[in-house]
Amino acid sequence: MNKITIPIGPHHPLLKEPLSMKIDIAGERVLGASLRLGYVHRGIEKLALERTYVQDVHLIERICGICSHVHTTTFCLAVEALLGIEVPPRAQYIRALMCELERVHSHLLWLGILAKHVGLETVFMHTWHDRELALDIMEGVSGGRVSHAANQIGGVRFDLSEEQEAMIRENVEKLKTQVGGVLDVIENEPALRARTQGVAPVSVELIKDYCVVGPVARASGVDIDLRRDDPWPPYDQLDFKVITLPDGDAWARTLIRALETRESLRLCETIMHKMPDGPVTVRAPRKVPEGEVVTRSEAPRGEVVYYLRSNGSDKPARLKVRTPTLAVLSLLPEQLSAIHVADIPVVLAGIDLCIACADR
Amino acid sequence: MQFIKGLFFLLIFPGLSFQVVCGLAFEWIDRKLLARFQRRVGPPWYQPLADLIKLFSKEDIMPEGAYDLVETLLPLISLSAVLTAGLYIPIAGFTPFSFEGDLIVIQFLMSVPTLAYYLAGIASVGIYSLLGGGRSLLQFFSYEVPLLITISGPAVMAGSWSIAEISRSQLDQGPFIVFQPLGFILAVVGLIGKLKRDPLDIPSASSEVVGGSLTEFTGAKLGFWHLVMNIQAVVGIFLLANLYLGWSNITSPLPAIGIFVLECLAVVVVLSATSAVFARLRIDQLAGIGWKILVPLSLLQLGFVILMGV
Amino acid sequence: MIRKLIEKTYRWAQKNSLWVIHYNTGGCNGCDIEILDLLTPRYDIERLGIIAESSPRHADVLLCTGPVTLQAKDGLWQIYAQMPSPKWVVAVGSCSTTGAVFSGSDTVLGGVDHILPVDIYIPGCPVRPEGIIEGLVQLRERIARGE
Amino acid sequence: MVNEINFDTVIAAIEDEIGCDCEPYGGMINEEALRIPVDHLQSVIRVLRDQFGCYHLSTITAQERENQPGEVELIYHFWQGKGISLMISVPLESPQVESILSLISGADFYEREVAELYGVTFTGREETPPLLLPDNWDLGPPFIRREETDE
Repeated sequence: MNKITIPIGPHHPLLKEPLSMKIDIAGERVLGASLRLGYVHRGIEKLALERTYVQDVHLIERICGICSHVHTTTFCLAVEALLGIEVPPRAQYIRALMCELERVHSHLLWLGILAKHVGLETVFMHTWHDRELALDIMEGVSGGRVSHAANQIGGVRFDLSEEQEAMIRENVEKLKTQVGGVLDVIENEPALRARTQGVAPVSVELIKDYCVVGPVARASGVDIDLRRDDPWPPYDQLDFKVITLPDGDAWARTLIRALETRESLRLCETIMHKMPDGPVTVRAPRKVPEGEVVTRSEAPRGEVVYYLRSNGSDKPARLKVRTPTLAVLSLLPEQLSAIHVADIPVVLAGIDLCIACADR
Repeated sequence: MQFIKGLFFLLIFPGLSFQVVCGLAFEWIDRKLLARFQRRVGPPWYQPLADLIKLFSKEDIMPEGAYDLVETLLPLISLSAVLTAGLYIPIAGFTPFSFEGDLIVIQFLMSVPTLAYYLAGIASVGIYSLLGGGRSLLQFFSYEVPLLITISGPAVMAGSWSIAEISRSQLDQGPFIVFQPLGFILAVVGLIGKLKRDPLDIPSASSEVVGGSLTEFTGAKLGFWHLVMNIQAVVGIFLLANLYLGWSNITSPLPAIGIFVLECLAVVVVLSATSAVFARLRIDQLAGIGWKILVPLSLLQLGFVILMGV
Repeated sequence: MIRKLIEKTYRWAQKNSLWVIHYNTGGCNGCDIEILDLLTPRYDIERLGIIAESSPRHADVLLCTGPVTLQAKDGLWQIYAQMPSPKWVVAVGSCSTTGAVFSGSDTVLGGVDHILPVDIYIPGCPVRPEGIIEGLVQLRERIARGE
Repeated sequence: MVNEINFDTVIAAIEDEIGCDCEPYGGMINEEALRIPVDHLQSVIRVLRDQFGCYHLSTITAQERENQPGEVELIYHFWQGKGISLMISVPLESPQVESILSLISGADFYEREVAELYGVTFTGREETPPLLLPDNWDLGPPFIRREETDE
């Protein structure tokens, strides 16, 4: 069988963002793949060194449009650790609430796109219609649908009034019922299972060897979740279930995200229930004393790592961002070998790529 | 006089303009229904017309290295094939050209666009067109055989190969869908495969092969291809309405037309519903289902019809 | 006289049937998900006759998002060249309009108008779906007027 | 649940493995940092992985410190319940580090990124095309170009 190479080029309906892949196939079987990133590399780590900490919060928010809040939260945690200031508990709870809402909206977005690539246009439309509720909450609270500018060094930029809290509770309730609908589509829709069951299984050794994080690792049975293992403040007082599935194929990766969405919604409720009163922010000096810090948090796609070094001025000396998609991407060529050509969309969508995160 | 009558039949009534109007109406109803299934509003009524005219107004780009004469002729050939197929189908009982065996001719003419689709894939030398063309042939074998077998079911029951005869014989025996419900379902699946519609749109799946064979087509040629797809759908629906839902030629013309329109709308609703609900199968899964499930079922159905008829 | 009539119907058809293709040249995908939001039930641009197409050959309007990075530059030019004329370019979001927060980086060129002739600029970071619809409606009126 | 590691036992195990003593670097908040000589990198990682089951390499940070001119510092961030980092420094003129791809295949993208942005060459792995920088990039590693950035 002659070997031909399909270029999944910078522009392809399968990819929302530019990524070029060379997939060599023989007949209908895929042999291997090679990746080329860099189309979205804006040199953010270098740009961050030329701006003050306050300006950096806005720059960091534009690393990735879907998980922008997790990035700013981790960055602010790093700076606050260097400054040694204590963020008021209410601000921590609001940060956790926005993180969980962002996980809901990111997972629902991804579930819709996977359904779109498998041919289920209707599920894509309904999932994204439900996702609008999550965006309504975030817009009602922070004014921004996608990037919310919620964080500032020392706390959060807004407070929750009575009506806003009522609106959040009501919308979260509505979201729970609608996500239930999406869940039973995924669990007992025969065609979706036929397309994803047993496709590109990933073993635990592979996950550990490639240091994969997030839902992809949990779908193969590796039980890591930074919200429980290395929590920042509000998460240690909240109890929630970390879901892992044994078989680790494309269907497990689909189901785990749906289950995590429901778990996040339950977490939103407990956060709203335990939300303390008090101030929302504390004054933070402009100059950060010298020091280094590493902070980690759980983005919708996995572990985000921030390394920050300051030299006493109001500009960072070195900032290193490691986003989860970079870890998951190194597994892609491994996953793509020995699958069916028609399975490429399912595998590619299965990893929930966020190239803007990976390229920085 | 005969010539003018023939010209009228050819160009106006069951011929070109009637089928184009039906094709555009079908596309609008289909997209509107699909949108309503997805809680959306859907396009305005004149949308298919606007799409068609816009495509004709676009510039015509040919990828260098492609065989442009072949690429311009293919859509025209398949358009003429589908239009002639539409001539033989009785519309609400009225059929100017009908002869013994026109069911077979229609089946052949309806398969010409699929082969033209494959040749278009080869002619426009892109990687995605090659893939799309190859897949359309792979899919052709898995739905065409069961379709032919199930279509011959009503022919056996009516004892004749002319569609007009088949639909007229349903007067005394009652509509064949009552006797052959399984046949109707298999015919719908075959039609979906032939039209490359949603559950079986593997050759033109945008996420795998971008545009299938039509990736390189622009402007007027693409417009013709869309027209071919629509008219092929309309002819297929008329065929199913005549073979299985025979109520339309019971009484005098006026209520017959009303019933015929209702039958066609029913088939369209069935098509749109299946395209909204089902996911796209993999090409090997489709081939597996085609030969392991569809063919035995259609043989079973045919055997049952023959036994019952004798 | 006939020529004017044909011209008018062409313009009417192009106004009512805009086929859109979207290409991200380095943005943070905030605007991209808002563009995808347009297809969903709440905003539903199909009622304006606008469909998202996957092949540049079938498209009339190129929606660009993100500041043009050096690596994505020639990909952008290839797509624009593949589209049959008459074609239009819409710069969606502040990044593709001026390079916004990423301007000044060594690997970023800036706005899309460094490379392509842009018809409509839609500011916003990220731009709201209503903003994109407003931009597309203005593009339709401009087509109807015949620019 | 991920088992917590006691950092002192780690230092003890590493020291008797590679012979020379390595002093912990206390300056990093939330992480236990350890400065180790360059050529012992592979054996230390093997110790961490086999004896303590610490397999998860979060990332590799490359940087230049003002108080150590002419040196590029690489920090390997591991994670096992809490962060553990190994710090090595290489001369700026000819930065050479042995690749750990054979031990941890997940380090591939991190090494290629550091190679491009800081010009560090990783020995023991095949040459790979650029990962993040554009194809026609001829201005050298962005973080090292001192003269351009000051203008």
